[in-house]
Amino acid sequence: MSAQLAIDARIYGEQLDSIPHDLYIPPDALEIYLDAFEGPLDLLLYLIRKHNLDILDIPMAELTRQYMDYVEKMREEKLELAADYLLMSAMLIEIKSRMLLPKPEAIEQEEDPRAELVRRLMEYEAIKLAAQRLDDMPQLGQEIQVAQAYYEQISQVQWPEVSFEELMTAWQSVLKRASHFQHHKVGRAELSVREHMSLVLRRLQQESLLEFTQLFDVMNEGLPRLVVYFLAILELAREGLVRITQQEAFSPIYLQAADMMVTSHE
Amino acid sequence: MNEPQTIEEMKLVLEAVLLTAGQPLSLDELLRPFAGRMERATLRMLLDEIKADWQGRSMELLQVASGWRFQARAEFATFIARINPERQARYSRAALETLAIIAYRQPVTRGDIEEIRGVAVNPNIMRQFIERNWIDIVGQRDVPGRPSLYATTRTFLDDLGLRSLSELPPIQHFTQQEIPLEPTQAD
Amino acid sequence: MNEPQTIEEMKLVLEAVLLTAGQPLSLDELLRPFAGRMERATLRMLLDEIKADWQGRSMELLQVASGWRFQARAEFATFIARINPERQARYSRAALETLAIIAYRQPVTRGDIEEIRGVAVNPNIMRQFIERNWIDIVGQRDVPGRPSLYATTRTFLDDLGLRSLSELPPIQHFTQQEIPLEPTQAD
Repeated sequence: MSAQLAIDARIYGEQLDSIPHDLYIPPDALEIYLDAFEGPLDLLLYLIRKHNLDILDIPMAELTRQYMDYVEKMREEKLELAADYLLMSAMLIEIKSRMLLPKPEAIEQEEDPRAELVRRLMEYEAIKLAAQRLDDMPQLGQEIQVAQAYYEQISQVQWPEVSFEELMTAWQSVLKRASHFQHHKVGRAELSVREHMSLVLRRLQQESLLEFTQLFDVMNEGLPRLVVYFLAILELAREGLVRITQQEAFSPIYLQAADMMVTSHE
Repeated sequence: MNEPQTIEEMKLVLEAVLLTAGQPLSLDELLRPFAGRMERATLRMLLDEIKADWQGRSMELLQVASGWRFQARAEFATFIARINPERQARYSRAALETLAIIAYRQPVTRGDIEEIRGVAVNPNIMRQFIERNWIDIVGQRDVPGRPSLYATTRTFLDDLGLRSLSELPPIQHFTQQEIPLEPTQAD
Repeated sequence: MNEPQTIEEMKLVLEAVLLTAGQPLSLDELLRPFAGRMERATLRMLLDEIKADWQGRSMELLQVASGWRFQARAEFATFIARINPERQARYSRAALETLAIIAYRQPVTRGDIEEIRGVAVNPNIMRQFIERNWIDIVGQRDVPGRPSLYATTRTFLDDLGLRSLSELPPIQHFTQQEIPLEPTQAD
């Protein structure tokens, strides 16, 4: 390819004999030159802007002729690139031919054949400028940096919800399956006893030896509760969970968790 | 720390949450740390106070499309950029034009984009914006072939630091205002 | 902003850089924003000053193995964690039954639970209730092997909104109902 491309084009009488310098593209690189355009509309816009043509009053013949030269070069060099451009040539020629036709009186009101092209060029130019504006805007990861300081991730365990209805249902299904439960009386009172069994055991874990009377807060607890405590102690003794000891008659009675005996006494 | 009691403590909690988030937090999300003990109105007030407290400091509290976030003031961007010199490449012109068409003319089909740009749309361009979650498909146009309609997402706005599409720079026609087309004589 | 001149401006740059980094920054990295115009000694001094400035605030500047980073004070971790709560699971039937047995029959050993349910107790089930502080060990039964005795805790009652175990739904209607003594043999 010659170092200087002969482009036989005239716009407003000005000879355009080489690839425009303002693109900073080597003149022998037509392919790259054409790649610099985003398509036929971009090229048309370039030609119009470059030669300061009024977009609303495009001299169709000149524009079409010059455009066709570019397309011709494309056909020689890089055919697959030319499809979109060829389509545009067809459109330009159509517009031009419609403008050449004499207008009968009847269709005086017909729209200027260039109108559609002008509309598209204006829309494309608007988008082209909008694209530049978008590119100029600060972007996350480039001009915008978001605070992302470190923090200790504690696994916030979300425990499942349990309602006591669910618990009761579970208990009932256990009971249904376990026939040996017939021996047990399960009800309000007994539950309370079992709760107090746990309470007594908890205290015995902390204070290995507890005097019997220490378990009963006579001042603050009502009689029913005292009774339940007593029942709990009896039940614990019966189940072998506590040892009740007394050195001699009327001496203090001591309670000890059965499992603590070994460690505390030996 | 127990549940925050004073305004000061609540502001510290919000600051901690926002400075560690790495993304915008909605009002609903910002209420969560207070486990139901804060009104939306109080939250808004506190956010405004924090915003004011940070005036002239290194970060600013900003409201974008999907919520509130702390971001470095624009004037520090160049210094932050020096930490990691290799930066994300900017988009090609074709990509930017495609994005501009979707942003300003949404919802649009690929056909619409091709019509405006006058060339076929490179599927890779669409894919890269979808992967970045900047655009997505919001429906199909009810014409033969039922082409997908594309629109920009909330993330797109967030990433440009915008609250809504109306904050995009206005689209301008550089060409002179409407001039009635005079039929010129054939040349 | 031009290159930072004052100590204050330099500290703002460092703050912006550190709060947006997302990872610890070494001294070398922290020098980069100043493009060769800062001494290491100055940098260290500024970092110490920033550290002091943030005393008692939401974040703390900390030196870790690979450098310096801002991190939320430990006391805010719970509030930050509430932003993204994990989805609540449900307890399995086995877990609920185990819990029910402990609640209604306490104090019980694992052996008791296994005997009642007729299947082995999954240790994970016990562990999750212990971690939740719903059950604990209140003693050992004085039999060979000295098995632990489990009981429900005060937290369990609190979490179920009960004042005492006697407020658990009674199931008298079940106990009064006669359960056939002999297992009905296959006909």
